Amino acid sequence: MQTNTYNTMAEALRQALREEMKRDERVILLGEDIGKFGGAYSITKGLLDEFGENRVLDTPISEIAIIGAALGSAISGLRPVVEIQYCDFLTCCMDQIVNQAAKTHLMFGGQMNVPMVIRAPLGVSGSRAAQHSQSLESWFAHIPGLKVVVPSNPYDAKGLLKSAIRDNNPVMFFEHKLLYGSKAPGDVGIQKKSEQSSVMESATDEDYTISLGKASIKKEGSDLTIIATMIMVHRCMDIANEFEKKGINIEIIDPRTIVPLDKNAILNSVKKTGRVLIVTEEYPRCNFASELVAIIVDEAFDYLDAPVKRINIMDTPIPFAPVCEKFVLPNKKRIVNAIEQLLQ
Amino acid sequence: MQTNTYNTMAEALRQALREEMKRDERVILLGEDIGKFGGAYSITKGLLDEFGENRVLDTPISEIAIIGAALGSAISGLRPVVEIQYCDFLTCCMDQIVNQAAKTHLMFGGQMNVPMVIRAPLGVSGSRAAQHSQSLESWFAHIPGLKVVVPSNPYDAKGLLKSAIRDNNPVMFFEHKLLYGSKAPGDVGIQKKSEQSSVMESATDEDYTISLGKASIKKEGSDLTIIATMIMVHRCMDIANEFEKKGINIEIIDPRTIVPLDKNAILNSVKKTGRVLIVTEEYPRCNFASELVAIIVDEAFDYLDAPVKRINIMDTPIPFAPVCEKFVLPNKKRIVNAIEQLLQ
Amino acid sequence: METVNIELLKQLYAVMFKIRKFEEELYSLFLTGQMFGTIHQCDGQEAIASGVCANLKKEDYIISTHRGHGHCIAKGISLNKLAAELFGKSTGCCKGMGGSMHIADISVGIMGTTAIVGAGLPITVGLGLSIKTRKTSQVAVCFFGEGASNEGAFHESLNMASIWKLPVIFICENNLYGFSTPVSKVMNIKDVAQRAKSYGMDEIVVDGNDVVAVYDTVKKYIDFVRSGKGPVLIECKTYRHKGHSRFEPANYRTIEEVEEWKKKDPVKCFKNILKENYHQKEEDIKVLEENINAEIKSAIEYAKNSPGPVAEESLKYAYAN
Amino acid sequence: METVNIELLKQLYAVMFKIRKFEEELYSLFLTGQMFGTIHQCDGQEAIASGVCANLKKEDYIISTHRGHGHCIAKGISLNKLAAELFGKSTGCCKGMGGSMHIADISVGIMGTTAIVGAGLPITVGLGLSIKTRKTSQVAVCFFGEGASNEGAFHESLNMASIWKLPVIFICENNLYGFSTPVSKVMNIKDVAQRAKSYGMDEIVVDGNDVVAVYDTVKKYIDFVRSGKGPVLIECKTYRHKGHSRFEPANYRTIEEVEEWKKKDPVKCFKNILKENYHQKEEDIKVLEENINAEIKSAIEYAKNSPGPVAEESLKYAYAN
Ligand SMILES: Cc1ncc(C[n+]2csc(CCOP(=O)(O)OP(=O)(O)O)c2C)c(N)n1
Ligand SMILES: Cc1ncc(C[n+]2csc(CCOP(=O)(O)OP(=O)(O)O)c2C)c(N)n1
Ligand SMILES: [Mg+2]
Ligand SMILES: [Mg+2]
Repeated sequence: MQTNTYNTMAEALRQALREEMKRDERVILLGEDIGKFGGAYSITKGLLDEFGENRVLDTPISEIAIIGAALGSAISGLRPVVEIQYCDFLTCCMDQIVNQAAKTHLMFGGQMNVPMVIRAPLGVSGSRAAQHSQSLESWFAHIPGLKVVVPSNPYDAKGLLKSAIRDNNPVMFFEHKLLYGSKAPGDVGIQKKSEQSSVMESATDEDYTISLGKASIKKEGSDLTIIATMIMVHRCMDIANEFEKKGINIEIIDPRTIVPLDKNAILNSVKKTGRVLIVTEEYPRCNFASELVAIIVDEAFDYLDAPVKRINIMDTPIPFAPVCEKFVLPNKKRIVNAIEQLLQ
Repeated sequence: MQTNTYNTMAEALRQALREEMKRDERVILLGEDIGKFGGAYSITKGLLDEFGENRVLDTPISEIAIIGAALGSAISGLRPVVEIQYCDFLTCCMDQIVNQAAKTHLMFGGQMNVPMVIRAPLGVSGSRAAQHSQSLESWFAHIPGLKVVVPSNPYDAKGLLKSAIRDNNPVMFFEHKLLYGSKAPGDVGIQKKSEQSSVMESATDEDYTISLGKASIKKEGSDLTIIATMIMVHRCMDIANEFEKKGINIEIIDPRTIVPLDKNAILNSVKKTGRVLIVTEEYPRCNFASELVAIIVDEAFDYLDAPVKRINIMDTPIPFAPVCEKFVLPNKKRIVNAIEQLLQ
Repeated sequence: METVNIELLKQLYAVMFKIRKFEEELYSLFLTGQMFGTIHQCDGQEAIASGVCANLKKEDYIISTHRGHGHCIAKGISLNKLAAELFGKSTGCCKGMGGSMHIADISVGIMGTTAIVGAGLPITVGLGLSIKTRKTSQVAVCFFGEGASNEGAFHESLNMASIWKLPVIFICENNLYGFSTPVSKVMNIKDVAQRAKSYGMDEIVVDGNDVVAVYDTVKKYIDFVRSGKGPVLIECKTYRHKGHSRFEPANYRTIEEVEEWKKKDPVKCFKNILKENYHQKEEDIKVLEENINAEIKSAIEYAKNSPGPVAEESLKYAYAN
Repeated sequence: METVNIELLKQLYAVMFKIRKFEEELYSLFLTGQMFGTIHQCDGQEAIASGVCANLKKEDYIISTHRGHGHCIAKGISLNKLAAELFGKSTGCCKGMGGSMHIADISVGIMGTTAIVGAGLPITVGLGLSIKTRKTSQVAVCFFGEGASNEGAFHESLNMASIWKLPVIFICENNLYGFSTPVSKVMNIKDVAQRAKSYGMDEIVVDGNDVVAVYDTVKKYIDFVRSGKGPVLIECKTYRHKGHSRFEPANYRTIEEVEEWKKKDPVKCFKNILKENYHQKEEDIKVLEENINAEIKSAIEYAKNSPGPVAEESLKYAYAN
């Protein structure tokens, strides 16, 4: 048997979809331009040809109906996977996700499962401006009944997406545009070499899954813990490698899923290092980073040698001009500053 | 001049609307059933008669268009105040609020202000079940460009609503159903006597405003700080009064607005007491409570004598059966337990 | 109804009567403080539930709204399970987790009632998609009010169902009001049904207080729908007798209007028809009614005497395994 | 056009030409890596922007979409401000904060372009409400694509505008595709305009590649709208020459289809008409074109040489004072 490797997250995600669609004929795909065109980021390219029109459905630009279609089919025997073209457009269908899908299992006393996945690209990707650059994962993490996945590399992405598809709950699966590593025919997913870092592990053909709720320690260290998600894992890795040369050992934890959350992995690391920095590309208030602070303070207070710090997007809608966009992001300068402060 | 007092939050809110509509003819009201009927909770009762159909608009059940109507009129000379019947229905119009209204000022380089207020009742109010009981304020606090108000009593509600209406930004104004203290013709806002507490200060006729971003210390104390919002202010007050008898002095801070946030008031209290409990009726993850923990840890770490604790709704959609509903709420038992733990 | 089927007619009546009596019973339970939460009652609209569901098989799906008791009864939910749910008991169809606005019983095809106006339509589209994909011969029926037809969800759902030719029947219960708001104030057209044209569908309006008319109309289209030729939208004109919810007095309606419609009471009128046109004897109908009354009484007793969930139980439903 | 107004015709042409050339210039700037972000171009659709906006006064409002450069040019934005915005400069109409998808210039009534499909319609309803409330004689125009007409926002907006008789003109640019998706795949009717009936409005379709037809159609209805008789929906059939965005090759369209539509190129065709039917001389048109070319060149230069915002500046726009 030939083994392939999938070096980009786009390929890995596509392979995960393909494997699960082969494995389980109840898996169907829904989304705008996902058929022949293969989706705005080419993730579903080729799947229409392989699985046919009954399994890969191009939809109208009707996000409410798309999620409803997924929910209705999920409670009646299918396992739909939806692509919403940008996470920002999830704002158009929040009721279906939050009031309907997330609550179905409870409201109806456990009669129905809701095995559906909503995939959506997120993040800043080069002057896409205020409505195409957001990272809204914490909104969904806020809502009981939803699971939330935030992969950082091809290997994880494949294993996590397969788990998400096999999960019996609605799962929000976010993909950072800059991590796709694929050139899309339309908008281009840019991948900067310097941000690939050693974490950019390739996916394989193997039928592996990664449990939702298992963090990954991307780098071991004893001086400081950085908890980061998605592209920030890579950015922090580069920085940690630089600090390594100066003799400072930073541990990097990628939670991989926000809900469920691998508290143990996080707390163990905190107990070891006593110093914590959290880096995510979310907006700065009421976010996953704050949730992590609250958990760490609650459960590992006595181990802390310094205040837990957060770095997020600054308090503003995301501006267009590149210099401003870069400024508001968790950039290298801000991260290095925070590390140095924490190590004082 | 005769002075009236407004003893319920419903009356206080109505009076705030009335005063601002008299003061500024650009203020208009939009919402479902808010005209003749006076709104699901009777807040706008009488205002149609007083101000006419051009100022008080009954809308179709079209939340997207309602918010759009407010936004479009806000950028072209009016100051709309919208009522969304339950905060849960905000899920139907998130794009207009979050991608449009919140970002207009930035996206267009400051050319337009967006002076609009969105009022919405929230909270558990007696077996309204999963889709009519949520408290979603932290979603909006997450979004740069929005302000978020969470009043706990008639006096504050009036002053804050007047400020919100005069503000040049989109303001989310949340009202806890159990605090209205008014019998509505349809669903009834129940007010339990025991939860009125001394904080239930009446509003007056005076043309006072309360600045957004000023917390209120509802009770002074030196042993422990409780930060609570809306109905939880009252619940905690009752409990604090009981502890007082045992010689334990609890300080209660009501932030009144989440964005902007009065950090100083909070940090000063924390520095005084060294022990903090946060009680809100939100869902338990990525919420305002976690934001407060993160801020306190970041800026007052050295003053903390114990881990900061949070009490929120439990990790579940809100169940219908009264015994379950009560169980998942931040109830007295949970709050007292946490206080005792913190004081150990 | 081409050939008269007396058994069917009696069945149509029995279902209407059951809904009416159940709603009346609930109302008095509420009045006397024996229930909690809120309810939205459907007295006056029973002919739609009865006429539509008489065309459905057990495995067919329905989705309903906040005003859903009638649809669930017509689709065959056990009154015990329904009443127990309304009382928040463990024996309820949803284990007491859902309550009046969130009824489901998948064993009889009730796939849920949702209290967000318009939100049921997209979900029904999904049921239709699932039927089409799984190639069964089911249909999925969505009940909703005329107020819901102003929601974006209505538009997106009818369009999607239409382009994919999904086996969905959209039943619009136009009771002339959405909460306090008369339809004439929020729509510039006479019939919601006219909106079907926007999706390449037929314009179908029926007297929603005439159970036979409703039955016949659905019957006329259901094979079309079942066979994958596409969805239909059927608007049923009707009126609710009570207020919007609980004790809401509905003062926004004139007494004359209410009286006018009460003359068209679907249950009373059809009882007369049964007697006059179809020669059913008062005493036979009485027996049928009495049986239903007994069933309702016993269901309420069952509900009252059932155990409630324990507090911690709620936590086990947040996520499925 | 009843009586021929040569100056107007030339103006209609000049605006179309300006849009075309501006878009072409941008394309080559993108090709050569001199710009960033993304753009959605409107080559092929210029007649709509030109024909609609020629009916508007400076104080009238427009709202547009991701594909909005043409509308803004036609409404009278200074090319300097527009180009500078696209380059993310401080001299841009939005100080470099918005970029291609978020253009506004309130000094000429451009109240914003939004990149969320369908989101402009509700906002335009609000502009209409404001006009009605403030009792001015403005109109508010909303441009959007046929793809947007499948969004819930479309439905809610047309309904609300209609019941309140707001002075809004909804211009649907039906360019046959929403991104890669042909309209026939996502709509079961021939014309988006048919949907107007759902709101008690007229069905109006016009050849969107014929600038005079567009001009005349809007002219015919604008007084109706201005005088508070209600909104209109005008569907303009057209075609985009380029891909959906940036370098997207639009392989989902056949070469034949593209060629067929290029024959109907609104700019070229109207130039011929100007020459043949209205006897304008090639050299006169050239002068006009040359002036426009110079204006564009100078705008691009202006943009390139303008100062950018400083990094910290973005923070000052999050909230208004
Ligand atoms: C999205 C949303 N908006 C508003 C409400 C509040 N609400 C509940 S029922 C109702 C009226 C619904 O009218 P209609 O659809 O005609 O149904 P009816 O109650 O007449 O059966 C309203 C406004 C809601 N539940 N959901
Ligand atoms: C709510 C939403 N869904 C999807 C998209 C992605 N998207 C951007 S433009 C577009 C196609 C729009 O088609 P149409 O409305 O016909 O306008 P056109 O691009 O043809 O001018 C899509 C799907 C979006 N921006 N917003
Ligand atoms: Mg109704
Ligand atoms: Mg289009």
